[in-house]
Order: sequence, then structure tokens, then C-alpha cells
Amino acid sequence: MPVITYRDALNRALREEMQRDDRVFLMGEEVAVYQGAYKVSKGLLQEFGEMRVVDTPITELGFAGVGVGAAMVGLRPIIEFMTWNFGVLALDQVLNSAAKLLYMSGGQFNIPIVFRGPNGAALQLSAQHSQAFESWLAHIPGVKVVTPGTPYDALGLLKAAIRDDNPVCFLEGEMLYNTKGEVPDEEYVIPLGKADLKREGSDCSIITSGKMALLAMTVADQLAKENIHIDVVDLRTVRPMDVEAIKTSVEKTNRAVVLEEGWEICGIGTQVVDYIQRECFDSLDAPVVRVHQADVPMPYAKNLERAAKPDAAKTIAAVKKVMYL
Amino acid sequence: MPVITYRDALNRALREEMQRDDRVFLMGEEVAVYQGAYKVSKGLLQEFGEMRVVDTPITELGFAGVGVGAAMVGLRPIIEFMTWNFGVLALDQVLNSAAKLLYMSGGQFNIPIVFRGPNGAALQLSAQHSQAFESWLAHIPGVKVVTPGTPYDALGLLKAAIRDDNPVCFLEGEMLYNTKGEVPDEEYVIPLGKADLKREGSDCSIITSGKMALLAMTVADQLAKENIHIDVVDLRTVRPMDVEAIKTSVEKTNRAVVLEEGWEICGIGTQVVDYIQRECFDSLDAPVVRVHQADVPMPYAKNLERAAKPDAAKTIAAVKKVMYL
Amino acid sequence: MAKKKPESKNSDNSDAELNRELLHSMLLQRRFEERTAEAYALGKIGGFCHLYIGQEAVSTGSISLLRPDDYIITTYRDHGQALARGMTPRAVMSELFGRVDGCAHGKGGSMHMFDKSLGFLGGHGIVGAHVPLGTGVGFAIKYRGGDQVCVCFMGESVVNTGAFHEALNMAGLWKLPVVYVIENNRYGMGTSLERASAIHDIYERGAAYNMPRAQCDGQDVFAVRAAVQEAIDRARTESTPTLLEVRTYRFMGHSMSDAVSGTYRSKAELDEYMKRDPIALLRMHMHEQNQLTDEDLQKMDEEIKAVCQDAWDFADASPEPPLEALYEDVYVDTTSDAITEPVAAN
Amino acid sequence: MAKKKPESKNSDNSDAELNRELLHSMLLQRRFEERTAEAYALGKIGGFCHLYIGQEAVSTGSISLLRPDDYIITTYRDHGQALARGMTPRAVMSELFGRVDGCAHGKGGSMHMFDKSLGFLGGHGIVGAHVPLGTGVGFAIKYRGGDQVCVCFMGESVVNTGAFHEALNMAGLWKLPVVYVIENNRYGMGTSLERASAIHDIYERGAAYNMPRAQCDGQDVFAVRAAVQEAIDRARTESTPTLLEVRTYRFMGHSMSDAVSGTYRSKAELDEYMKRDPIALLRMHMHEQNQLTDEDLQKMDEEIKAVCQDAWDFADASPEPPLEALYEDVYVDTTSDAITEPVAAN
Ligand SMILES: Cc1ncc(C[n+]2csc(CCOP(=O)(O)OP(=O)(O)O)c2C)c(N)n1
Ligand SMILES: Cc1ncc(C[n+]2csc(CCOP(=O)(O)OP(=O)(O)O)c2C)c(N)n1
Ligand SMILES: [Mg+2]
Ligand SMILES: [Mg+2]
Repeated sequence: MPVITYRDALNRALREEMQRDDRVFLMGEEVAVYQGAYKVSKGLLQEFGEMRVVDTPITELGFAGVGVGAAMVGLRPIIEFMTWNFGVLALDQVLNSAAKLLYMSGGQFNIPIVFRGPNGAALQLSAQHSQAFESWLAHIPGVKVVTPGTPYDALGLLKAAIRDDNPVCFLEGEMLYNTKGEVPDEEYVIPLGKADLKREGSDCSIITSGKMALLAMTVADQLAKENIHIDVVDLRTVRPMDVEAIKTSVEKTNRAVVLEEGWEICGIGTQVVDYIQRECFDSLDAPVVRVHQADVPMPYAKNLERAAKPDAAKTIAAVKKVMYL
Repeated sequence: MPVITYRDALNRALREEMQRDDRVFLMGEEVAVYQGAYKVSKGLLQEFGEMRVVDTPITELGFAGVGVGAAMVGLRPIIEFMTWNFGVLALDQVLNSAAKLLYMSGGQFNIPIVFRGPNGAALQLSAQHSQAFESWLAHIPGVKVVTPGTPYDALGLLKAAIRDDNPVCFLEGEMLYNTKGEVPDEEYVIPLGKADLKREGSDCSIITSGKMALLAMTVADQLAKENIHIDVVDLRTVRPMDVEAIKTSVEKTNRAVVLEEGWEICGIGTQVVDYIQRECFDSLDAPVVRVHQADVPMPYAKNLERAAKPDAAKTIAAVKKVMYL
Repeated sequence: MAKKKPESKNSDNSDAELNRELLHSMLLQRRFEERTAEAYALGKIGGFCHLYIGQEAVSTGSISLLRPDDYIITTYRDHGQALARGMTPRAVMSELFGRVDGCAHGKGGSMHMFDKSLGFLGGHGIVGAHVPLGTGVGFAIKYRGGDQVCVCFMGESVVNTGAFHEALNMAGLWKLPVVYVIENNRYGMGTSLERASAIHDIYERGAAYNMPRAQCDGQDVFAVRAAVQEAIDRARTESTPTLLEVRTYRFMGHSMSDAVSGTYRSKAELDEYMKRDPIALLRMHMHEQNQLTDEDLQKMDEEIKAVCQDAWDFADASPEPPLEALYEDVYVDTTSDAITEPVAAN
Repeated sequence: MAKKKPESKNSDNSDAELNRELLHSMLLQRRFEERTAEAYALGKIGGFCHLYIGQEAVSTGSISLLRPDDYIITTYRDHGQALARGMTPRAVMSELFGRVDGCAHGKGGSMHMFDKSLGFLGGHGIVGAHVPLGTGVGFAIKYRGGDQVCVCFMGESVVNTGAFHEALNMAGLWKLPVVYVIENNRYGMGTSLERASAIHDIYERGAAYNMPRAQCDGQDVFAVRAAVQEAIDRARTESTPTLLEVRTYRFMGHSMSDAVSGTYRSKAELDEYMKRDPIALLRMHMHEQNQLTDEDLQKMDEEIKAVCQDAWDFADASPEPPLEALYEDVYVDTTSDAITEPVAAN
């Protein structure tokens, strides 16, 4: 199978969906002339013109709302936040407009919109540019929240998100854009809400998603050498969450580590824990252990940043803890 | 002891703290001439003048930032959001300025600010005006999050919040302003981060906070008639959360219901569940059951709204479920 | 950015038939909301409820100029515009009563009236938030190459919000066919314009966005029509937005829980403004022009009152939404597989 | 809203001693950032790093007029202003290197320089967000009845953000002593002013907030000083804000990962603007006035280079922050009990 980058996978998804449906357009800061702050939209302006690939002023709240308005009357906007850190300025439009309009209007106005952009920390970007927003977004009924970890997932899930008739928040990993993976040339779409078992093993489950799935696979590979076999459940979509997949895995392994990029308190992992204790109470041999960012704003200094982030050592320690090793 | 309303308790806290420290001022929409949208600031303009009780234009993001800026150079602002539903527009200033400036500046700029206002649903205010924000706010390292349920707690906690040298998000209950309770005439301050055991019982714990504490007490009173005795742990502060109090209670009762006002997914209750399964794994006789708002935007129609909200019947059912009754 | 003088036939005030329609529209809103207040007092309506009484010339004047395929978007103070656009009193009253026959099947309530078939895009509760939405509607019109317009109504407090500013800059930059109608009723809740905005001729904010702008009398339905027509023409033919400040006044409190006068405005001020009741002004004009006899008026009023009574009765009889509805309309149930063929935008 | 003509002695360009100081300040920023670029390339600095090269007349011109008790707040493009305010090259470079001797002990990095003792309030990374903060500083000054001013620097893209609009309306309404300095370097990342703002003379946005406003040449340090002095006087003596548009240009890419020219601006355009290097202009002026010999200049430059080398060496030797620091500075450890006595604001 051809190997391409996560960036190119996203680019291909955008291109194919824009070719397929001319109600689809891309709007955001630097998406057109500059070809995207992270070059995800490379070539799209040239192919689709400036009405469908639209550079905006720095007005996240404004252009998110422009997207919702356009969606109300039949277009299918893709709104790029240069990063989700800036998307926080637009949360009112995600929460109070996109997510609620269908309900408030008694079913009249569905909002087929995708809000997308990089989420979470990159390298030494410091406190204001390093945040992971999945738990905030997943809290909102009315949106779906997607967190692809590999090029294959990125392509298939972005296409599904664009075709979905509901608002979808699509969280990419800034550190993932250059990562590579196998992606078939044929068209495919990955349904939202389905987890993917990225490694099979019967000793312990690691439930995770997004960029952290890569870490989980590394950890699984490392632990395999110690003869510890990990079931890596990559949720891929954190809302709706694939509870069946979590249940199946934990009932098999009886032990779970929940691995997430963001902060501890009310992080996305707490919801996974809640599902596990609720659905697998009797199967659990140990309390679930969570691995997450240190509960502090992200520091700039390299050593502190490293210490703040989830990593293989912390994840391995968590696995060993739940296995009482 | 004198009995006063929750509103008057808050008003007294504001007045006493403004008398005590003239760096403290109140700013927000309709706080001055109109005496507060919910009359919490009644009389303060008259007593303290328009420099200390400041009406703003409708600019939540702007005046929240004005508060943070004033706090950077030594004032102690109290920023009122008419409701936290509008505070969502100001989240960037709460998250990226108030919460992070101390860290980003290497300890130089602490931000002694209180963001306060009603949180959660009232009656038939519909989707955009009925939201509970505790889990979003509690996610943020660098802020404290306080949710008083009674006049006594409201007064003592608001004074503590104003005196705290860190940013504090103070979530009041719109439906609570008219509720009454005993409040001593003497001055007192309730330390942030300490739960209050509002009822004692050994059959089951209800862990809750804010407005829901009242519901939990009603439920406890009702169940007492059936000879079921509930330990009601009112967290009062959800960040930092009093894990010791949760642990003590659940180790006593071996069963827990977590009751919260807001939405299910990544709601504040998930964090409680995580603490319980982590700290009390071996004491638990049943999975923790959560009671929360239906996972939908709040509907307007009276019957639907009633069905959406947590109530006594749902809470009692949850208690019976964890007790296998 | 030049301001053209009004000249279109729509500012004409001599067309008896048209004037009857305008009067009817305004009177319907008035009578309907009088009943709304009554129903609210009886507890048949809950939550926040913001009456439009006193501002009817703005809704009627503006909306009377629109085509069926144009769009309207507005704030929580939306009953008047909904009725002016042709939503039935039954549908609006049932929504207020929280019943299944309401325009949003009881899920929206007073602040959230919607009717997709009429291009009525709501009823929005977060001050300022619908201005980007209206701007996005303008974007969609231009994207499709259509000649529709979107009229975006708002209170004067909205001009201080960030959302307004961000949206108007884009509308000015991209030349979108949107008419921004500021209903300047002088107060945002208890705060007068002068205490909230650094400038008081707020239509001048348009200059910051290179946007044509004007100010007009909002109690005179003809003045509203003249100003709005100009703006609509500019939007339809030149795809150019306009910022229009319509000077009006609300005769009631901010919402049902707010006293009509006292704290922030005096009884004397209110009385003064009430002398320019938009309905009375139109009625007087029609009398002068011999377009309306007292009997005509009485008949019209009675018919309207009957319609409002019918709306009340209908709403009262309409069932509450079924409990299953609680979980409906959170998501639409279309999976990616449902779309298999390319679709064209135009 | 009248614009006064510059007349203060600070627009005087004949004071040799002052001119040397200005030149020194600008040259220090230039040399320091040249080393910054070098260190970045070597991986000694990480994350986003935005150089100020080409804009030094703005920082130096403005900050040279401030009192020690005045305040400064700015964006992520903050090295120049930090140095101009007197932060030591050692403290700034150590911060860039993420070391414990940095002005934020390595926790902030390039975008977040802070020094409380200098009234230097940071270094903020969310575009627009620091404008309300600067406005709040103005509020605090007025609250205390002081005569300080706050200078709030920003890029020209900021004028399109909601935060800017909300803040400036309050500053205009409440008459706060803030000088808003727009460093209009013509691009926000890859987007030119003309593609982002509906108007191009952006100081005119001040009209929407009843705010005195002006435009000046940002490559000429004397022009900057003249315009800023006027604004400072107005803030200090009349507690009135000013919106000042300073026309400048950045000679480097937006950040270290952006090419200097190519995608969004041509090499030719860049070359044209680089002819007006603010340092060269001042140097030429001083030469003409016989205030600076080539030897003087060379000596100054060598001293500055030595200072920058020292900063580098110092930063390189400074330890990484201890790991315990990870959990410090999230909260200050003051409980409510710590305060027991009333405290006065003045
Ligand atoms: C962002 C936000 N802040 C505050 C409110 C509360 N609120 C509702 S209406 C209103 C006043 C709006 O005044 P204006 O725009 O003049 O409209 P009017 O009510 O006069 O029609 C306020 C403050 C809100 N709904 N949204
Ligand atoms: C709210 C927000 N949106 C987007 C960004 C990403 N971003 C960082 S700098 C920048 C351009 C700012 O341009 P300008 O204000 O002109 O300042 P300059 O960089 O030219 O100094 C952008 C878009 C951000 N930091 N914050
Ligand atoms: Mg108004
Ligand atoms: Mg710029």
C-alpha cells in the first residue's frame, strides 16, 4: 500500500470531498494564499478558487459563526482553526449555535459543519499554545468529536466528518502532520464512533485516542518484549464513544490504563473510567490508572515540558501498576 | 441564628469585602444602576460609587480581560457574568490569561480575581441559557472552582474567594437566590477546597455540590423514612476537590451515587467517579451510579425540561440501584 | 460609501392597499403580544419573554420588502418579526406555550422561533452571536451566486460585542448581501446607549468597515421602508452590505420580569416616547389620507383579536411534546453512507 | 478628538546624547535578535520565535518616553520591547534558552517575557487577548487616581479581533490612560492588511470609539517619539486613550519557520522596505549632524556584540529549571487566613 503523511492524507480528504460536493468549502486563517499554516490545504486554492478556499481575518468567533450561518442555508463548511487553542475564542459558536440549533429549532436546522485544526501540544510552544480540548468538546451534546492518530484514520475519518450532517469537531495532532502510514489509493470512509483495536493482547488494555494511540503502540511493542501483551483500543472518535469496544477489551484483559494527552481533572479519560467501572465492574482486577499531562499549564523549558507530558515510561509504569507488577 | 436568602448572603459578602479592602471592585453587566440582573449587587453602587461598582457594555471577553489586567497591577476584581452561559465568550481570558499568567511569568503575576454569576438551569430558559459549566472550569489548572449550595456556604465561600490570591470561578445557582438558610451575624470565612458533610448516614454516599446538594438533602430526608441512611457529601469546591472527604464517606458506606446538574460526558461527576474507583476500589460494593442532566440541549417545554433535569426520583432510583434494592 | 437619497416607490405612503397590510401586520403583532403578556402572567408561558411592543414599524417595514426566498435572522426579541414574516399566530403561540404545534415543537420557546420554510433563521439568545450567522448566510448567497438578501436584526447593545465587529469587518471586506438593522431602542436591559457605547450615532460604526450606513426613524413605517429598501437594493444588485440604525423605543420592560419604568428610565421619558406609537402614527396618516375609517379599523382590530384568541385556544389545546422528543433532534441520523452521489451547490 | 500637532521637545532630533541612547537601544535589539536566530538554528531555542528586526524604532521610540512606573504590554513578538524597557540581555536570552535565569525562569519562552519590576506585563500569545488586559491596566491606574500610562503594543491584525473592539470601546467610554500602538507591519503571518481589514487606514477605527488617533512613520524613531509623546501626554494629563498606527515592516519571516519572502510578499517588496532600515536612518541622521563618527559606531557595535555574546554564554551556562518547578507557580499559596487586616488601594 502507498505510504503517505498524515498531512497528505488530510489534504487528500479535503480535495476529494471538495471535488465530490461543491457545497463543501474551506475557511480559516492562512488556508488559501499561504497554503495553510501547517500546509494541510496545499494546492486547494489553486484547484478550487478563492470562493471555496477562503482566508479570513483573525476572528475565530466571527468566522466560526459565518460557517454556522452558511450551514444553516445549505452549505457544508469546513472551518479550520489554525490551532484549537485559538478555537477557544469560538466556543460560543460551537456550543450555542452549531450544537444546539437542531434541537432549538425542533429539528429544522441541522448544521453540517466541520471544525478542524491541530490540538494538543507540539514542542516547547508553552502554556497558551499547547492545550488538548477533547474533553471540553466531548462534553457537548450535538457535536461529534474525532481524534485520528494515523494517516489512514485521518483520511477516512475526515471524509466521514465532512459527509456527516451534524457538526463535527476534528482534532488533528500538530506533531502528527509529518508522520507516515499506509493509505490505500481506493476511496474509503471510516464511520464515526467506531474504535479500532490497534494491538491485540490479553494482559492489559490501554484505552486511548489520537496522537496518544501512537504512544500506546510503542508501549505495547516495548512491553511485548517483556512478554506483556497489551490490547490497544484507539477510540478514534471520542464522542460518540465506542463503549462496546472498551467493554470487550476490558472484559478480556480485566485491567485498564487510560492514556490521554490533556489535563487530569475532567479529562476525556474520566469518561472512559466511568464507562469501565459502570460496564465492567465485576471484571476489573485493579483500579483503572490514568496517564495524562501533569496538572499544570504547559511549561516552555524542554526538560519541564518533557516531564509534563505523558510518555512511554509513565505509561509502562501505569500498566505495571494495574498488573501489580 | 438569623435566616437570610442566598442572594442577601452574597450581597453581604460583597459588601463586607469591599469595605475591608478598597482594592476590591465589582464589574459586569447591570451590576450598578440596575442593582444586578438578579439584584445580588443591590445597594453597592450607592455605597461604593461608580468607580468600584462598574456597569459594562455587553462585552464578556473584554471586561473579563479588563479584570485580569487590573489584577496584574494589584487590584482585586470581582467580575460578574450575568450568567455563566455568557461567560463562555470570556473563556479565553479565564483559561489563557487568568489561569496561566502566574505560571507563564515564572511566578511573578498572580491574578487575584473572582469570576462569578449564576450557573446551570433555571426554569424554561431553553438551550442557550441553561448550562452548567463546572466541569469545563474544573478542567483548568490555575483556577479554583466554587459551587455553594446554601446561604451559609455562599457567604463564607465568596469571602474566601475574594481573599484568595488566585483566580476563582464562583458558580451560583439562579434558582437558589431566593432560598433561605441560617447565617450567623459574626464574620466567618469558609476555606476553599473543603467539603461539608450535609447529612450523615451509613448506607450510601451521595457526592454532589452546589444546587444539587439541596436535592441530595431532600432525597436523604425522604429515604430516611424508608430507613435508608445517606451520607451527603457537598463538595462545595469542585477544584480543588476534597478527595479525603469522598474517600472517608465511601469507605464508610461502600456505595456511591454521584449527583450533578450538568451533562453526562466528561461532567464533573466523572472526576468524582475516577477518584472513587482509584481511592476506594476495594471498598466499593457496586459500581458508582451517576445522576445528571439528560445528554441533550435543554428543551423549553415544561414537561421535557422536567424530564431532562436530575430530580429526586432519579436520585432515589440511583441509590436503590447501588444498594441492589 | 455614498448615501443615496430615498427615491424608490416603496417609500411612497399613498398606496391604500399596502398601508392596510402594513397596519394589519403591526396591529397583529401588538394584539398578539398583549395576549402573550396575559398568558405569561397566567403561567402559560415560562422562561424569558421579551416583548416587541413599540417597535413594530421596524419588523413590518423591513420585512414587507422581502422576497419569499430572502432570509431573516434576529435576537431573542423575535415574536414581532416572526409574525411579520408570516408565521401563523397559532405556531408562535403554541411555541410560547411549549406545545408540540409550536414552530419549534415546543423546544425553543419565546427566544427561539424558527421557520425554515419562511427563511426565518431564528431567534438567538446570546447577544451578538447571530451577527456572524447572518453574515454567513450572506456568504452562502454570494457563494451560490444568488440575489437573495439576508436581513439581520439586532438591538443597539450588539454593536459593542466582539462578534458584531468581527462579522461586520468580514461583510465589508467580502461585500456580502446583508442588511444589518440595528433596532436602537436606547436601552440594553437597564443600560442606556450612552453608558455602553463610546459613540452615540452608532451607525457611524459602519465607517470602520467601509460599509454604507444610514439612520432612520423607527416609529415611522415609511421611513423604515425607505431606508431598508435602499439597503436591500444595494445588497441585491451590488452585493454590498449596509449598516442601518433604526431609532425606536420599547414600550414594555426588557423582559416580563423588568418594570416598565423606574430604575433606569423615567415614566416621563416613557410617556414622551409613547406619543410616537408606530401604529397610531400610521393610523393617523391613513385617516388623514382617507384610507381608513373608524369602522375599518375597528373591524380589522376585531378580526385580529379573534385570530389571537384562536391562537391562544389552539395553543392551549395543543399537546405537550411527547417525552420521546427529549432525545430527538440532538443529531440528525444521516451517516456518511447516506450520501453516495456528488451534489451541486447551485 | 482633535489631533494636536507634535511640538514637544521629544520630537527634537538634535540631542546627541539622546540619539546615542536611541541608537544603542535599537542596535542592541538588532544584534540580540541576530544571535537569537543563530541560537534557534542551533536548537538552543525551541517553539515559536518571532523576530522584531526592522521594527526597532517603534519599541525604542515609544519606550524611551516612559517613566519607570508606567506599564507596557505586548504580543508574542516581544524581545525588542523587553530589551528596550531595560530587561537584561542575559535574562531575555536565558528565557529563550529555557533556563532558570530567564525572566520567567524558563517557563514562558520567546512569546512570554515578563518583568514585574519594570512594569513589563508580557508577552501574550493569543492574538488580541492582551488588549483587554492593557485596558484593565488603564482602568487600574484611573481607579487609583495615578498618572501612569499603559502602552499596549499590537500587530495590525489585532484590529480585526473582537477583543480589540470590546476593549477600545470601554477605553473610549471610560477615558482610560492607555496608548494603543498598532505596529502595522503590513502582514499578519501571510495575510496582508488589505486582505484582512475592510479599511486600510486602520487608525480610523478609533473614530468608532470616540478616540484620538494618529498615524506615523515607524521607521523614523523621531516620528514615533513625536506621535507617542502626544499620546502619552493626553493619557497622563487628561486620562484619554489614543489609537496610534505606526507604519513599519518586518524584515524577517513571521516566525522562524516562515520564509522571509516568497509566498505572500515578493523579494522586491522586501528589498524596497529594507531601504528604510530604522537603524540606518538614525545612523545617517547622526552622521549628518556630526553626532556619530564611524569609530563611535564601530565601538558601540562591538560593545553590543560583546554584551550579546555574554548573554549567550550566560544563558548557555544557566541551568535548566529544577524538575520540582513543574508543579510550582500553578497557584500562589496564600489562604484567605493570610489576609487579616484591611488594605488600602492607594
Ligand atoms: C453575550 C450575552 N450577554 C448578556 C446577555 C443578557 N442579555 C440579554 S438581552 C440583553 C440586552 C440587550 O440589549 P439590546 O441589544 O439593546 O437589545 P434589546 O433587548 O433592547 O432589544 C442582555 C444584556 C446575553 N443574552 N448574551
Ligand atoms: C486568536 C489567535 N488566532 C491565531 C493566532 C496565530 N497567529 C499568531 S501571530 C498571527 C498573525 C498576527 O499578525 P499581526 O497582528 O499583524 O502581528 P505581527 O505578527 O505582524 O507582529 C497569527 C494568525 C493566534 N496566536 N491567536
Ligand atoms: Mg436595546
Ligand atoms: Mg502584522
